[in-house]
Amino acid sequence: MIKDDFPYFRNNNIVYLDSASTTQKPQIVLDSIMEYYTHYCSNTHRGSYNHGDKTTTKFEESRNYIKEFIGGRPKDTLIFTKGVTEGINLVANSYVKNNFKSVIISSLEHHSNITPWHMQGRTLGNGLEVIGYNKDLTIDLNHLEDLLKKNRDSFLSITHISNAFGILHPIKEIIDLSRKYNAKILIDGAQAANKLKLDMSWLQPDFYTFSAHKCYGPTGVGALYVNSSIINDLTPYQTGGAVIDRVSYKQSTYLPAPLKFEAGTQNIAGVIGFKKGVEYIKSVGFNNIKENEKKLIKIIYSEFNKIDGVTVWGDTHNMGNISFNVDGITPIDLGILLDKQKIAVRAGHHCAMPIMESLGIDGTLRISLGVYSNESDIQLFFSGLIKAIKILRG
Amino acid sequence: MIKDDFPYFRNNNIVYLDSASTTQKPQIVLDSIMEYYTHYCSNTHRGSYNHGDKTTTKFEESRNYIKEFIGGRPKDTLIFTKGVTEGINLVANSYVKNNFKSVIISSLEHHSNITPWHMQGRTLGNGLEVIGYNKDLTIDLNHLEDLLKKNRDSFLSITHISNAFGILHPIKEIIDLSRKYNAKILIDGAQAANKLKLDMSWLQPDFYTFSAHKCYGPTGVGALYVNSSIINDLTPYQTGGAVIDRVSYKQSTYLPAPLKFEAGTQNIAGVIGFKKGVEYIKSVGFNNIKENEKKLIKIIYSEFNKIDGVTVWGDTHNMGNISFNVDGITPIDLGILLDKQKIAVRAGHHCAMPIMESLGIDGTLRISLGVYSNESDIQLFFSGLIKAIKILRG
Amino acid sequence: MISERIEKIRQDLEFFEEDIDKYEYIVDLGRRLNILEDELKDDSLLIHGCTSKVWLLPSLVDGKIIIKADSNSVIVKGLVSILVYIFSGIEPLDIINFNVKDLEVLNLTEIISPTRQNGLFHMINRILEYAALWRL
Amino acid sequence: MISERIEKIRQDLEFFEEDIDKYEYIVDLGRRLNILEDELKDDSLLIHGCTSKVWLLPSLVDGKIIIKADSNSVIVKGLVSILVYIFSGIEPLDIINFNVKDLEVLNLTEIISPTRQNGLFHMINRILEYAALWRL
Ligand SMILES: Cc1ncc(COP(=O)(O)O)c(C=O)c1O
Ligand SMILES: Cc1ncc(COP(=O)(O)O)c(C=O)c1O
Repeated sequence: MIKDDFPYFRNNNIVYLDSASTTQKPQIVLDSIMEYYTHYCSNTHRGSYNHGDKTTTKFEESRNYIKEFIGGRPKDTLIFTKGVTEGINLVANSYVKNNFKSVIISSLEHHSNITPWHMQGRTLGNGLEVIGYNKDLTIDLNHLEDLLKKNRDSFLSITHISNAFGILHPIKEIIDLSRKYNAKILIDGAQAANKLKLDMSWLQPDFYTFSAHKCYGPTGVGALYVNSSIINDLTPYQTGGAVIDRVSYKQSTYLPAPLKFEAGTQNIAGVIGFKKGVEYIKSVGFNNIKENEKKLIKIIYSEFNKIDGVTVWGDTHNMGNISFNVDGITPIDLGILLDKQKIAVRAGHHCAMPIMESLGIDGTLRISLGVYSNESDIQLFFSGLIKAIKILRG
Repeated sequence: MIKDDFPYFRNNNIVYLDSASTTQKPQIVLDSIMEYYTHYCSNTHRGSYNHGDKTTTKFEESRNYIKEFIGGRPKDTLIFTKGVTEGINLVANSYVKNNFKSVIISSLEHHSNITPWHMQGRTLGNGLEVIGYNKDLTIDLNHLEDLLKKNRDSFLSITHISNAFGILHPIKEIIDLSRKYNAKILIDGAQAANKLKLDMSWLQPDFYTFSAHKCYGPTGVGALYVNSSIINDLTPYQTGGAVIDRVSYKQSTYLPAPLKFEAGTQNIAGVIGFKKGVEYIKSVGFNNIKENEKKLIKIIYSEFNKIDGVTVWGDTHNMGNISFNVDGITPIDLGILLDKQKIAVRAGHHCAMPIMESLGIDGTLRISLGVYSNESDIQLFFSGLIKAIKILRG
Repeated sequence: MISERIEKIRQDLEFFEEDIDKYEYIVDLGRRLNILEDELKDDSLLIHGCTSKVWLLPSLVDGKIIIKADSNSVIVKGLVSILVYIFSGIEPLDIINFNVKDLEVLNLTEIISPTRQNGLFHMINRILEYAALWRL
Repeated sequence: MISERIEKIRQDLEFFEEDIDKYEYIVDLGRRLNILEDELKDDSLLIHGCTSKVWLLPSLVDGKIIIKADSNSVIVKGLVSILVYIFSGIEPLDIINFNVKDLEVLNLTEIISPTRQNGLFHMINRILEYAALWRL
């Protein structure tokens, strides 16, 4: 059983349905972190001794492995970041800020892909455009084309899969469409990298970013893929040790990418564990992940059908994350009562307030699946949900 | 024996004299990381379930503990960062950039405290001033006063202890002097927080920053102390999830500090382990750390005296780090031959190129001590050094 | 008086072994809450620091505190109603002299998450503020 | 010819059990390096990717490659002198036909760190470039 790979489930009898927020970690990830700390712990890139070299080698192995994992080409760059949030902030700062009049986002973005644009003084209609959505929350591609036409040479920043609703954007179509109007494109893969076989050499976005902690890896590390065609247009973001070729008081000259974007001591243990996280995904297999999800989501839909007054958001093709509301009950109350039955789900706006506002709700309750999720989890969730509703409706 | 607390030394018979670069990690730090990942792993600040709350509680406990560890007052702010490098970049960006005409640094700064100023277009004499040093590498306080007089209302950014040479700056004196000329002050405590009992409520700098990985804690996390008197003058740096109170497409309103400075999923395991790292320092005791260092440095000086053609840099009051050169031998050659004898020291410019240039050298060999360093390490180092010199001199 | 009421609630809560049953009881208490009329639900009565909306209006009737409240969360209603049960009909001075720490035996912090715990703290504070006001 | 020389060095290195002794041998080899005269040490002869300074100047004498070099690092000198030993007096065509992978048996990558390993790679490349030039 897949759950056996995860010590968390040995130590807990919790129904964990919050993998969109962060995933649990398999033993191999933890082992790799411990091996680093207990066997060859040292700093990278500056070694003149054995363990320093080993650490540097492992660090760069992670980079190459993860780049290959998403189908990046050798000439493309993979920069390690703190996570998706830093990835988007980096791009906003080092690339978009002074080069683009308009930024276009979808209606389903996480705050991480909204507020960095606000920080640049962009507001709706004023440097920031938002693509409309259809009734089932899928993207309005006609509106996107309109926006691209009206805003040639713009920057499109869009999530691959919505964290709040599990909606999968047709990314390839969106990229192709955008290219017609000369847009540059960042894709927020926070919810996608752990379940879709990615192929950058086919998708060819300008940027793709994702977080280790949602890929069964450690906290505090993520990756930003940069297409080789634009890497030289990026200015450094943070600077300091390890990004520098030469420094005098007069000036600094930078090392080549990716090093020039990785200032200071990196999350070395995190980077090493990150590789093991995606290795784990590969070992489970994208097909198995997909089949398991499909099966569970089918059950989830049919169980929801049996409960009165439930609204399930989305297009019935949700990927991994399913959001719902129950008439007359605040999601938070449901969340608390599920928690008291050892069921971990998330209640609230899921860092996606604007779409909640647009739907006229304060928030939802969200179930999100991981590789370890199984039918028993779903059954326990529904019996817990029914009990909670009963208590709350009195 | 203190070494027994560190699994690294159980697994290796390496003489580790590179603690200024990164320290080894005691078992309690590793246990706390593993406990998080295997027992209550979840994301912070957004929980509506038990483990989410526990994670949030642990995270905030770390913050309070570390703030107290450096003598911060309850009203002061402690922001978690990726490390010192991010701390300085954050301050440079969110506070100094548009508010200060001049930035003053010492001659002994790490690149992390030089290049962020270059990034703002500051160069020597042009928005950036460098304090001179005396023959023994101590700071020229008269020159500092000169600079402060000529550049009132400037920003002083200075290291507490030099990583390359172990020189301790008289920080309290420097702060008092700077206040006379209305300067604001950041102190880079990367090399100090692991060995000096700090007291922010007495020192009262505006900023103090340090890295967990040099405090026996995990990689990828650090802290930035911000004095309560200026916290409201900082603009957010990175933005995204968890820094936001409300977002619409029109605008974002931020949560109060420190949250508004911690965008996205944080290095949660790192923050939890960070606390254990400083807890460990406390349990060893600042006095014991000091006594051990003093004893070892005395031996080091007397051993160096016995070798021909050695230049030891500094004022004979070095703190933890000692840099030296051997006539006619490049430091890198020595570093390699010491490595082959299982002695880990660092050879090179130690991310402090400008001072190396000013001293007319390419780099040095640096020994740096940790709590676990003992006389046997020093003896083995010197017999290795003598052998290496013999080989290289032929 | 206050301490007896606290003890009563403590015993009631202790009776349940499972958290979920405690909550069923709390939700039930919420149903008996002295509901604040919609037309009185002014933003100034909102309690900050709560994840859900909570309006709280203490008033002074015959020298004693009477509390009306409402929330969009059924669970929060239940929690408020515990506070209402404890503090209603009490004189302001008794409330002021009351040591907030005495509420800890109810372990409401244990059954409520940090965020909401905060909200509860603000509710108690609001009651204390009014009590201080009317004691003068 | 090249492969016999590599085999010779391999055997010499293998003789030492301890890394440090291997290095003593390598440093010793460096002392016998055909040193490049100071006045010839032009920046264009510097090898990039080395932590220390390395100048390398191959030349063609009687149709054969002759290499002069120098470095501020005694160890790098030793490494260069291994390359010089292997490639000196060899015809450009033989060098071009030589498979760089054959050098791997020397395990120089094992005894040299990633950074410097890189430097070594660049030195070999420099020799190959010249060989290619003169073969025409
Ligand atoms: C004095 C000093 N400042 C800054 C740094 C950079 O710290 P970090 O790499 O943890 O960001 C270091 C560590 O190398 C240091 O010693
Ligand atoms: C779609 C999406 N974007 C961005 C983020 C932010 O990721 P992180 O918190 O790892 O920076 C998340 C995670 O919550 C997400 O789901």
